[in-house]
Amino acid sequence: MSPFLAVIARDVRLALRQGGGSYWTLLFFVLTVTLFPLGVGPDLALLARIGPGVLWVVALLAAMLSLDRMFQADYEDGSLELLALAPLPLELTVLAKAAAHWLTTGLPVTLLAPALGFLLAVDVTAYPILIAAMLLGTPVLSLVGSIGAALTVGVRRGGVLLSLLVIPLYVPALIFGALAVEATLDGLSPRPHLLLLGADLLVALALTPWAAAAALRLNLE
Amino acid sequence: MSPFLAVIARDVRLALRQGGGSYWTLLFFVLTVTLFPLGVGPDLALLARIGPGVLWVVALLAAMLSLDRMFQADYEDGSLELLALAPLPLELTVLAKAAAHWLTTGLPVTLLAPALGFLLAVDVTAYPILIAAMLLGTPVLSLVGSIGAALTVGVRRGGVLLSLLVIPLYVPALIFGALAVEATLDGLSPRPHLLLLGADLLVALALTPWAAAAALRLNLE
Amino acid sequence: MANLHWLANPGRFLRIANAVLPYLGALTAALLAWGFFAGLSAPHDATQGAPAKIMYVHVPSAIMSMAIFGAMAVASAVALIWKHPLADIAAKASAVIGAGFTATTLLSGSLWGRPTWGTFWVWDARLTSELILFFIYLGYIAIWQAIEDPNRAARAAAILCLAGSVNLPIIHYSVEWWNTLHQPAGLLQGRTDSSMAVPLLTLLAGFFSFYVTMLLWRMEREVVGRKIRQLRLLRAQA
Amino acid sequence: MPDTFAASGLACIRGERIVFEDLDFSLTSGSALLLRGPNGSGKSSLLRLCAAFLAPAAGALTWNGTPITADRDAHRARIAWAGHLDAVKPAFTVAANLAFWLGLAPGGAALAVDTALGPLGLGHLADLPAAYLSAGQKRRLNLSRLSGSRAPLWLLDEPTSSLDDASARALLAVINRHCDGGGMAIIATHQDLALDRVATLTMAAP
Amino acid sequence: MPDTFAASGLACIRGERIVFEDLDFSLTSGSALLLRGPNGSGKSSLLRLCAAFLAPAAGALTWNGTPITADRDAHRARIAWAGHLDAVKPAFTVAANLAFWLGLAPGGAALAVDTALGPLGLGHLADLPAAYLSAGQKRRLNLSRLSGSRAPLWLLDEPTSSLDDASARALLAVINRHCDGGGMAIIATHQDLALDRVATLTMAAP
Ligand code: HEM
Ligand SMILES: Nc1ncnc2c1ncn2[C@@H]1O[C@H](COP(=O)(O)OP(=O)(O)OP(=O)(O)O)[C@@H](O)[C@H]1O
Ligand SMILES: Nc1ncnc2c1ncn2[C@@H]1O[C@H](COP(=O)(O)OP(=O)(O)OP(=O)(O)O)[C@@H](O)[C@H]1O
Ligand SMILES: [Mg+2]
Ligand SMILES: [Mg+2]
Repeated sequence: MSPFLAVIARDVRLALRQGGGSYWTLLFFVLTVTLFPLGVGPDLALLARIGPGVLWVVALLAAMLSLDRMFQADYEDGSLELLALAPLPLELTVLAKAAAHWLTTGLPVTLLAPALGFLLAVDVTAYPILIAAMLLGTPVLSLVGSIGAALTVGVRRGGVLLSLLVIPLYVPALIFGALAVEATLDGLSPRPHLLLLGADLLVALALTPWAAAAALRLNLE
Repeated sequence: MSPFLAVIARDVRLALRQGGGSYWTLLFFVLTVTLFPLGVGPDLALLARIGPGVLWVVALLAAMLSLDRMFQADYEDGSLELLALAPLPLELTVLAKAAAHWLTTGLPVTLLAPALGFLLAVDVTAYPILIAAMLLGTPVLSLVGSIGAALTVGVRRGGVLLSLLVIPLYVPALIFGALAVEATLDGLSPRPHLLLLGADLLVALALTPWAAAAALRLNLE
Repeated sequence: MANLHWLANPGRFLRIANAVLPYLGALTAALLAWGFFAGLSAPHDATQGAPAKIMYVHVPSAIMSMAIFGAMAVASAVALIWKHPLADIAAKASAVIGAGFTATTLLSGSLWGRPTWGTFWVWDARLTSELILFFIYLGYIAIWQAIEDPNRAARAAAILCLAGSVNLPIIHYSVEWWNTLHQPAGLLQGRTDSSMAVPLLTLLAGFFSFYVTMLLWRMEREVVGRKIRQLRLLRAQA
Repeated sequence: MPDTFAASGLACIRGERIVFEDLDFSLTSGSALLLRGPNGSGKSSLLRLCAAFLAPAAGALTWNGTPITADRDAHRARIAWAGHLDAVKPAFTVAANLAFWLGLAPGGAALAVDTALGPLGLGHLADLPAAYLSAGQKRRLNLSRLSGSRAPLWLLDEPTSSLDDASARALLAVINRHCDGGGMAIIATHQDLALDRVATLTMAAP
Repeated sequence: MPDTFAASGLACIRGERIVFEDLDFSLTSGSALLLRGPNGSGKSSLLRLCAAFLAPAAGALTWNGTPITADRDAHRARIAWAGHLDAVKPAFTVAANLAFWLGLAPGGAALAVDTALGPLGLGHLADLPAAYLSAGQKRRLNLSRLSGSRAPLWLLDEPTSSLDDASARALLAVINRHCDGGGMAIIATHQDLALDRVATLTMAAP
C-alpha cells in the first residue's frame, strides 16, 4: 500500500475504533437535525423552507466537532513527529488526513442528508442537487478545517478557539451550498452556485495542504 | 479555599486559558448563531420562528463541544489519579467539574441568549422565559454530560453504546426548554414546561455525580 | 551574540518611531478636525436628512476596515517569507485597530440603518460580510493570545491571516450573488457630489493617518513589552 | 506504634491475563520497598492495587491488619501518588501547578509552595509557564508535591526516570527524610536506588 | 567513504531564552554520541535541532559539509527518531502499530514486522492490543521500529528510560549493530550506556 493510502487507512480505522468517533458525529448530525421539528414545531411548510439551510449548518458543525481529532492525538502521543520525518511530504500527509476526516464525517453526512431532508419535508426534487452540493462542499470543510486543526494543535483542547478560527473560513461553502439547494427549490438553476462551490473546493485543495503543513511544522518546534 | 471551590476555580481558569478565554466562548455562540441566517436565508420572520430552537441547539453544542475537556485532559496527564486520591470525595469532584463546565458554557450562553435572540429577531416578550428555561436547562447539559464524559474517558470499547445512553438523556431538557419559549410566544403558559425542566435538573443533580464518579473509578483501573 | 538578538533592528525602529509620532499625531488631529467640520457644516442630503451625517464616520471606517486587513496580509507574507521581525509586530499591532474600525462600521451602519431601512440589522450580504470580517479579526487576535511563544504565535497568526485573506474577496463579492439593501460602491467613481466627496476624502485621509499613528504607537509598546518579557524570563532562568 | 502495610496472597489480573499470583509483602513505618523486575512483571499494577485503583483478583492488602477496602476514605488519605504521568498543566506556572495540588492535600499542606519547590531545585523556575519545562523539570515538579505531603504511604512509579544525577540524589534524600519521620514508600524502579532502610521485592515475568 | 554529521557554533533559543550557544561536535559513520547533562541543559532541544524540527538561532548543522537545510527531504530520509513519546496507538495491536511505521519508512522497511519485534523481545505480544502494554513494553514497541530502519542517523531521547536491564542491553546491542554497519546515533541520556564506539558531549546547565 502506498504511504498516502496507508495514512488514510490508519486514520479511518482509528476513527472507527476509538470510542466510535465517527458514530458520535453521525449521531450528533441526526440528533441535531431531528431537534428542529421539536424546537420549531410541526409546521411542514416551515420545516421545508429551513430544511436545506439546517442540513448545511449541521453538516458544518458536525465536521467542526470532529476536527480536533485530525492532528491532536498524533501530536500528543508523538506520532506527528514521526509523520513529519516520514518520506511522504507533510503536505500529502495533511491531504491524507483531511481525506480520512472527510470519509468519516463529510461522506456519511452526505449519504444521510436525503433521509434527514425527508424528515424535514424538503422537496424530493432538491435531493440530487443537495447531494451534489454536499459532495462538493463537505471536502472543503475537511480541508479548510485542517488549517484550523493544525494551528491549534499545540493548544490543548482548543475546541472553542478552533471553531472561532474555522467558522469564518467555512462561510463561502455554507452560503453557496445552501443557495444551490434553494435555487433548485425556487425553480432556478443551481449551476452558478455549484460552480462556485467547485471553485472553492479547487482553491482549498490547492492551498490548504501547504498552510496546514506549515502550521504543523511550527508546532513541532 | 475549600477543595471543592479550588477544583472549580482551577477548571474555570484552565478553560479560560487553554484555547479560549471566556469571551471566545461568547464569540463561539455568536458565530454559531450567525451560521443559521447564512444557511436559511435572511428572512427575519422565518428567523424569528426558528430562533428559540436555534438557541437551544447552540446551547447543546456549546455543552457537547467542551465536554471532553471535563475529564479527558486530566486523565491523559495523570491529574485524574491524584484527584481520585484527594480527600474530596470523587462525587464532589465531579460536581465541581460539572459546575466549572456550566460556568464556562451554560452560563455564558444563557446570558448571551437575549442578544442572540435579537440577531434572530425573536420577540422580546419571550426573553424572561428564555433565560429562566436556560438557567434550569443548561446545568442539566453539564451534569448529564459528565456521565458521558466519564464513561468515554480512555475507554475505547463501548463508545457508541455509551453515547447512545447519554443522548436520550439530553433530549428532555431540550424539548422542554424549547417548548417553554414556544408556549410563551404562542400566548400559553410556560409553567408546566419549566416545572418539568426543574424536575429534570433535580434528578440530574441527585444522580449524575454518583454515576459519573463510578464511571471514572472504572477507568482508573 | 549581536546577531542573535533580534531586537537589534527594532531598536532602530524605536528611535525613528519616537521622532515621527508627534508630527503624525498632529496631522491626524488636523485632518479629522477639518474633515468633520466640513462634513457637518455641508448642506443635508436631500432625501436622507441629518442621519446621513453618519456617513462621515461610516464610509471611511468601512474602507479602513478592509484596507487594514489587506495590509496585515502583506505584512504576514513579508514576515513568513523574509522573516522580518517588525513585519509580524506590525500585523499584530494592526489587528486591534482594524477590529476597531470594523466594529465602528457595524455600529454606525446599524445606527444609520434604523432611520433608512427601519431596522438595526438585516442579514444582508454586505452587512454579513462585514460581520464575518470582524470575526476573522477576532480569530487572528485570539491565536496571538493562545500561543505563548511570540515567535510561534507570529507564524501561526500569519498563516491564519493569509488563509483569511483568500476568503475576503469571496465574502466581499457575494454582494453580487445575494440580493442586498446596501448602497453600491459609488464614492470613488466620482458619482458623489463634491460638497460631500471632499470632506469624505479628507476624513478618509484622516482615518488613514490615525491608523498609522496608532500602528506606530502600538508597535512601540509591543517592542518594549517583548524586551521586558525577555528580561523577566532571563531572570527566571538565572 | 509503627504502622504496617501488608499484602497476603495477592493476585492481579489485567486485560484478562494473570499478571502475578500469591504475592506477599509487609512493610512497616520507616522503611521503603523497592519493586524490581522486568517490563510487564506487574510493578505498576501492584502500585495501582496498593492505591486501590485496582481490586485484587485474590488476596488482600491490609493496613494494621484491616483490609484497605474497609475504609476507602481513610486509605485514600494515607497515600501520596506519583505515577508515570506528571499531572502538570502546561497553561499554569510552576508555582500555580504545585499550589493546586498542595491545597488539595489530605489534612492541608505540610509546606508552602516556595518551600516545597526547594528540595528538587525548582525555586528559580517558580514563575515560568510549565509548558516551557524540560522532561526532567516536569518530573521534578510532580515529585515536589511529595515534600509537601503528610501522607504516610508514598507510591512512586519509576520516580528517577528523566532525572539528572543531582536531582535523583535529592529525591532519595527526600524519601529518606520521609522514612526517617516514620513514613513508608513503595517504589517501582529499574535503577539501583541507594536508600537508607530498604527491602527489595523482585517480581518475575508472567 | 564515511559520512560526517557536524555542528559548528550552534545556538538554541527556546521560549525566548538561550538554552546553549557555541556548541560544536562532529560525528562520523560508525560511532555514537552521548548527550549528557543536567535537566534543562538542552539535550532534547539539540536532538530537535538535529532533526530540523527546530531551526538554530546561530550556527549550522552539516552533513558531509552541506547544511542540512539545503535539502530537507534528503535529511529527513536520513533520520530515525525516538523521542520522549512512544507514538503507540492503544486501539491497534502491537503488530499493527509497528507495521504502520515500518510501511512508512524511507526506502521501504529493512525488516518484516515479525523480525523487527524480535530484538527487543516483543514477539510474543504481537497480537495484543497496545492498550495492554506496560510502560516499558510500550517503549520497546517504539524502539522496535529502529531495528527495521535503514536510516543512517538515529536520534534517541532517553531511550533506556522504563526499560528493564535485559531490554536495555538488547537496545545497546541494536545500536552497536547499527554503528558497526556504518550508522551513527545521537543519544540523550542520564544513564551510563556501555556502547562500543562512543563519544560523550556534556552540556552545561544554562
Ligand atoms: C450594520 C450596517 C452596515 C454595515 C456593516 C455596512 C458596511 C459597509 C461597508 C463594508 C462598506 C464599504 C464597501 C466597499 O467599499 O466596498 C460600506 C460603505 C457604504 N455604506 Fe454601509 N454598512 C451598513 C449600513 C449602511 C447604511 C444604513 C447606509 C445608508 C443608507 C450605508 C451607506 C453606505 C455608503 C453610502 C457607503 C459608501 C459606498 C461607496 O461609495 O463605496 N451603510 N458600508
Ligand atoms: N517547548 C518549549 N518551549 C519553550 N521552552 C522550552 C520548551 N521545551 C524546553 N524548553 C526549555 O529549554 C531548555 C532545555 O530543555 P530540554 O528539553 O532541551 O532539556 P533537556 O536537556 O532535554 O532536559 P531533560 O534532561 O530534563 O530532558 C529548558 O530550560 C526548558 O525550560
Ligand atoms: N491498562 C491495562 N489493561 C490491560 N492490561 C494491562 C494494562 N496495563 C498493563 N497491563 C498488563 O499487565 C502486565 C503488567 O503491567 P505493569 O504495567 O504492571 O508492568 P510493570 O512491571 O510496571 O512494567 P514496566 O517495567 O514496563 O513499567 C503487563 O503484561 C501488561 O501487558
Ligand atoms: Mg510500570
Ligand atoms: Mg529531554
